Amino acid sequence: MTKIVYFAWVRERIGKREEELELPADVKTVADLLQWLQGQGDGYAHALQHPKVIRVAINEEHVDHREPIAGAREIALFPPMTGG
Amino acid sequence: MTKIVYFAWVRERIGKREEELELPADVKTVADLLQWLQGQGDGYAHALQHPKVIRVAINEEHVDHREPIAGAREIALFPPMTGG
Amino acid sequence: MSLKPTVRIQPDDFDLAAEVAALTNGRPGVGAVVTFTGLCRDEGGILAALELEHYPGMAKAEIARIANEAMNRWPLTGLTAIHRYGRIKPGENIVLVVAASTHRQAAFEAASFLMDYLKSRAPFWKKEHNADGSQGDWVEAKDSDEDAARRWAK
Amino acid sequence: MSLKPTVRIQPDDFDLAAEVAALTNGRPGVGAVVTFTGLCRDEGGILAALELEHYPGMAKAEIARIANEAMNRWPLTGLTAIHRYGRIKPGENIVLVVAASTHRQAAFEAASFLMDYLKSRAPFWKKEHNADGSQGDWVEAKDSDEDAARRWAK
Repeated sequence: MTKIVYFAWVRERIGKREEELELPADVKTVADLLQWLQGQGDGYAHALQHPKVIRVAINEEHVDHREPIAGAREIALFPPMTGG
Repeated sequence: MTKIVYFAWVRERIGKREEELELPADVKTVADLLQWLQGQGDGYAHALQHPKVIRVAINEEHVDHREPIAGAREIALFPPMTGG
Repeated sequence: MSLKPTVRIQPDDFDLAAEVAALTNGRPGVGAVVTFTGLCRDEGGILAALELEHYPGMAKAEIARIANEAMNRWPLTGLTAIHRYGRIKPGENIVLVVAASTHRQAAFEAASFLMDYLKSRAPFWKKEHNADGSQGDWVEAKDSDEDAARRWAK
Repeated sequence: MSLKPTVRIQPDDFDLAAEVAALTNGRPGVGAVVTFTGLCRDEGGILAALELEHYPGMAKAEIARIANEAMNRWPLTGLTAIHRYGRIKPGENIVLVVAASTHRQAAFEAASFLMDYLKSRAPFWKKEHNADGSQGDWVEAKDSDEDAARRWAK
């Protein structure tokens, strides 16, 4: 099981803050995960329809979409940040 | 008569804060004034021995050494500034 | 003199003068302090508040990473970053950066660098609440902020 | 919202928080405030104080000229410059610049510009008083400050 957390409009569209998911064995990278999640329901499809804009952190550090997710404790998906 | 004011080590070397001077008719520019003042005593010679470093303001505005001094109400001579 | 940056993520307001004093009191080698305060704008009166969402586990660690990079790049004597979250009204503070150094250029550059990276790397998101009570939008990230961060790439 | 910069030349200390409040209170369009505070350094303990001499007739007018140029070059909502004179001890404030704007880049650049010009154009001179009681020197102008001012030439 992998903990996935969502923020901002990704969270709103998916309709939950976080969940524990059993990922299929062929979901090996961040890009794989985003593609797989899009098939999990309308909310996911809406949130992730433009996967290139989705920012990702694994274990609380920024990663790019080629990053392997094996061993990830927590994967966070969110829009481009607007802090400061 | 023209009022001349001195600051910082120019003031210390000349030994006065300000004076009213009757300038000869051939002292037409800032450069002329600096050269003429150097002949007015040891303090002046010491203060103005490197005229290029002396900064000048006429009527409280920075000017360069080619500036004519005709009509000047107040001429200030001072070292490079070290404010801020 | 501590060379560890101070980073705080908090709902409450901060005290600019107190944060500057913390980097200068008893440190007579400090010659220059630059502060940046980011405030919530009312956008011409249409905005009632911003709701700042953040990623608690990551926000402090990520800002500390950026702050440590600034400490490594510039000869600073102190560096503080405070970012608020929660509901913030127009005129209220959102973010504070304080950079102290012996000389001014380092303080200016480090504060500017830290702000540029906070904008595009710190996990915060702003949602608008409109003054007319209508549902507001999530603030969109600006390309200019990405570009601003990129100019510091070595 | 006044677009006239505030310039003060005074022997007394200034209040950073009050000066920032003066440029932000009741002005909900302000999104960014950058401050620069210049302090007297102890130079490793050898300095007892700096004596700041200035040209009273010219100092305020010259700083106002520089501040007005900054207001013309950047989209600022407010700009304040305060320069002290007289005897100032290590750890005490010498100069304050506050620049407020809708966006951060203008505030950073205007504050940095104003400081660079203050250093090389404002008629102030610093004399050192040594901690051991000996006669100190006049602080020498630095080429790096001239260069810093020159980088803003258009």
